[in-house]
Amino acid sequence: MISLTVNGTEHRVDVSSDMRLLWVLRDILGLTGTKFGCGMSLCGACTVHLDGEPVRSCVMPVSLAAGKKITTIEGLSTDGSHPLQQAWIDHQVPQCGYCQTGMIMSAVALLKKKPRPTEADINEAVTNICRCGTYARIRAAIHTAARKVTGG
Amino acid sequence: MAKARIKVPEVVKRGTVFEVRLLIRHPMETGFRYDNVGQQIPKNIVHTVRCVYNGAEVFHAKLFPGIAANPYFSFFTTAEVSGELECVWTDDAGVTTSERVGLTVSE
Amino acid sequence: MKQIVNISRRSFLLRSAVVGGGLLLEVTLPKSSVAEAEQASAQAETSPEVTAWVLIRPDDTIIIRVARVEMGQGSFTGLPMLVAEELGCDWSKVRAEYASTSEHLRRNRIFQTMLTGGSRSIRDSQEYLRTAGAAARLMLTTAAARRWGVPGTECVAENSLITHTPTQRQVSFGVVAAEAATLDIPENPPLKDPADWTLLGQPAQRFDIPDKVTGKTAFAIDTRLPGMVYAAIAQCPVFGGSLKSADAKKIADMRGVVKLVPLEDAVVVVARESWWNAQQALRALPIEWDFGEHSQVSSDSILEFLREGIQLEKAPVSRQQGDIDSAFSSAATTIEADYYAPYLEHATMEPQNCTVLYTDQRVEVWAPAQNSEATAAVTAETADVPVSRVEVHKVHLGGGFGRRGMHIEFVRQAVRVAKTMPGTPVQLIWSREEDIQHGRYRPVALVRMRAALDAAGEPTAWTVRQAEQSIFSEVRPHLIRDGVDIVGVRTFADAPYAFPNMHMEYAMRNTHVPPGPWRAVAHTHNPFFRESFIDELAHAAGQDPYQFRRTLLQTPQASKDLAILDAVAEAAGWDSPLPEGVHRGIAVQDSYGSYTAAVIEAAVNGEGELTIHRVVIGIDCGSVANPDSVRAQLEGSVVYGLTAALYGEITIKEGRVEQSNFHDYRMMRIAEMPTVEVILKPTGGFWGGAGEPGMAPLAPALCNAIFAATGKRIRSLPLKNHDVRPA
Amino acid sequence: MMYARPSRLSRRHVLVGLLGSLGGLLVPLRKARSAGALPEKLVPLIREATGGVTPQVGRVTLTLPTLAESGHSVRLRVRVESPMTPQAYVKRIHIFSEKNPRPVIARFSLGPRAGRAEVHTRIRLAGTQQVVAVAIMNDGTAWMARAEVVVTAAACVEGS
Repeated sequence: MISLTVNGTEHRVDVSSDMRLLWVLRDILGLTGTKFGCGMSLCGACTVHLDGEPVRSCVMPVSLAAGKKITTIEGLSTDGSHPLQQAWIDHQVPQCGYCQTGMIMSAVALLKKKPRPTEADINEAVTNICRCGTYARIRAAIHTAARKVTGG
Repeated sequence: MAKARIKVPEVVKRGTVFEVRLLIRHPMETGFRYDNVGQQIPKNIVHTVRCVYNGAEVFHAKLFPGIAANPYFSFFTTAEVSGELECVWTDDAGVTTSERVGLTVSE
Repeated sequence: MKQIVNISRRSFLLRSAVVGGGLLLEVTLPKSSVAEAEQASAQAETSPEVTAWVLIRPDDTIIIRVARVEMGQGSFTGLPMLVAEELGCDWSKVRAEYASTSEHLRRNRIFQTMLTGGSRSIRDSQEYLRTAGAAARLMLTTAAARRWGVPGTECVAENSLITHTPTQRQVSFGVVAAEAATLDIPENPPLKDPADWTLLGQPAQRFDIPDKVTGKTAFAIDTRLPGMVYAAIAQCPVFGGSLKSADAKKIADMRGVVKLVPLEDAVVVVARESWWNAQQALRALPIEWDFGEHSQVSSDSILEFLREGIQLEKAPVSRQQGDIDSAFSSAATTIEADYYAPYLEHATMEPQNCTVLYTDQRVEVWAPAQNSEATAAVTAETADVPVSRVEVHKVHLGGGFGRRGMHIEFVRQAVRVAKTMPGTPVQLIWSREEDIQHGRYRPVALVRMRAALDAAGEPTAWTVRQAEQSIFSEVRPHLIRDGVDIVGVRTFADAPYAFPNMHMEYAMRNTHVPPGPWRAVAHTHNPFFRESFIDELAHAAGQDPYQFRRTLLQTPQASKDLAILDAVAEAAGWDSPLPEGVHRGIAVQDSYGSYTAAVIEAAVNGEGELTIHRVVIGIDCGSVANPDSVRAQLEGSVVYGLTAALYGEITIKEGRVEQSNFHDYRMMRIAEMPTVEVILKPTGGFWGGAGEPGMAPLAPALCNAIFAATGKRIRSLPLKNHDVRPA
Repeated sequence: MMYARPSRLSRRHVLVGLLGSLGGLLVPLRKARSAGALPEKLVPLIREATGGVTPQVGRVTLTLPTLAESGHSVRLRVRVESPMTPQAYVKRIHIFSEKNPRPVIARFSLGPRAGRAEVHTRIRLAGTQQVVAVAIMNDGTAWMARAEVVVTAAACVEGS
């Protein structure tokens, strides 16, 4: 049994310790907002927060997440009211939308560290892949959310 | 690989109608397809199928390229006496092939 | 354990059956369905179906059905806009809902087609959807007029309210919807003049976006059913090979393993609890393949094969005009060049997957497929059941790009597995490696072009020899005419340029690598070839590449190409000075009924590092439903198209694909995103596509900019293989 | 009613079709599906097959799936109501395609010994179209049935 705290709720899961966190979230806990894209930490569709740090859950053994605070897109807000989610809607960012939950989780982690990120900060922090090519709007949405939150 | 498969019931009661299933292995080249280098593949289809039951024709089909590759047919005939069912087919290359199956008719 | 179970469509199907026919139900329905039908009947009372496309509730909520699938292009919103414009409803009360595939089939294909592809969703359905909206509006105003006992012509509908003009009496759509639903559907209701549109042509917020930012959107891969098991698949690495054996005993004791299902060319491991278990077991499974006859094929051998096609003395003719021989013999300058483009894989972010529940009564399917009728057909054929027993659950797709239109083998595989376990839902997921190594690839192509210029630098002749794999010779042989793949020759055979003499030939060269329609199909590599070569001619003639194109586009047939070229050149400031080291390239192309052009500004430094500063891309797609969606499609095309130009390459070694994941099949990321300016120039009077046309001008505009910057002419893609240090 | 009804199915048909599918009565819908004019190009071919006799709709049941994926191999079953006696039997069954490059698909010859006038086969269909079966009886009368099959294989390419 492994104890996990996901979005503030404690879960005890009976899985092998090397099972990747992504699959525990998706298949055991039914939290399907976190996506499988590559399985090799390359695309970022599976991004969640571990004690506030963005991690690629597709390569993270669940045992390493035990005892830490895990936040998934479902834990960001219950109603899409997080400033980044709002900015994502305002800028009509998603196309197919499959990568966007991971994108948002990367952006949330960025804004925590750098409330007014530069272009270079965004380039460094948001390395997720979007095949629909929504990057320009992602960039704009991050700046909008940053301005709103920091009151600028 | 067998050139064809004929399926009939193991034993049929005399006077009953039974199903014959015939599967022929043949590409049924339509003449509309192209090979890897864009050359049209010549038409070669099975154009005629006949089935003879103890010498009497019980099924005859004239076929065109609209029949799928590995032509399959199922049809019916009436059991009379034990003997042999023979299917014969000919393709555009002039090749005639046949396949037989024994048939046991009970009283 | 939390279960997220997709809502069953069963009640929805019955709902439409009982409209106007409640009496018959009691005697006809099987007993088990009566309770459900009663419940559905209650719903039907509250959601009358005015037409198949429009349901209106008493609270004035309007439900507009969508037959095509949302895969990012925005048609889940754009299609309802077409209906709503003519319906005269309050857009804020409109909700979109997928039209059920089984209901569609039972009702004689009432929703026309469910295919999503070819940049066709809006342009092919705009007329019947606008007509459907207008018909529903007439039925609503007629119902209101009857209620008031006044002529229908005195009633108008706007903002979901019907007004009797002389008396100013009003009634809302929701109040008269049930009556309207009993009326006959008018056949040719008048449509609005586009000048009077209030919704179409205005940017609208997309219906699907709010749930996509919270993770609530359930893609096919997110289907969760009680008791579901997971399946992982390994397909024979060499195309055309087959499975010899797989030793199930070796994985029998691994966690969760339920069974192994061998297929002709693949093996599937089924496991409980998680796809992780299935995939781990699959990795541990000893598999023996029969690689078949193609295990020696390589990218080099394929290139040799294409060269043979170039060197053939003659090949089937795709275009002939004038006399090229005399034009070449009197030419002052002759230019000849060979161009090459590699295989490309789609790499949809949502990998191929399919969930199937097979029972004796019916087969339910959740799949990320671009045509739900095809999903139903494949399911019925594979499960060997009548299509009336198949229920396809429609879901948004995590990308499509042509990968999942004609080729939905993952559905066939999942049905095969599920049929071995009746009553147990099975979710098959391909790993990213399977996705990249078992795609349906954009075909390889090698093209030789020659052109003649006279002493004044005027182009007099153009020849093209394409040696190319045909996408359609196997799957749609009727698209091959006299040896010419009529799709593969587009861009050349229909080029708008006014060369007085032209001769074009097509040498089909099909390999064992499975080809497929990749976003924009022929209109990705062919525009790269053509528009780069035109650039070569301009330079050979000593002319400005933009002006050179203008000269060749002075015919009535080319007027829209010319107009969009001019619009983009103007927006980009073609003649304005650029910062030191920055250079421009330009290209134009019509495709999918639309006209696009692009100007790209790029710089190459001494180390050969390329920076793309600015992309100006313009489109004339005639008419526009949701301009923000068209804009987004062009922005997205820039990324998809430039990713291919910069990095995109699938290579073959020992008969198999060498790339396997995003580390060796690289994608553009946000750091590489240039500034993009989208110019929308809809000139009206026609409807063109938007999802694919933006792809065409990108690679050539970029390579033409690189030539301007470095003097190096890029004749093969991707750019990562080239040293672009200035000569 | 104010407006003429278009080619759309009547509600009654739809209703019957829907209920039918629940209760196993598929017949009305199948009829609805095959409604519409006989493809023009088949008319002379059918006339030739029947020796000039105009076939009547009925006695022939033609079963094809509503949907086919690729059209490469589509199951077809044709059955003709006939006692199959030396006095009254089916002589031939012709299968025609509306849109294949060759409209004649097959011609089956039967006789009273068949006992049952029923043939199954698998056909090719180049796109969504009608398939027509015409049965010629020994008394010279001709009967026919039609079915529409939607072939779903489609690309991002048709047209422009």
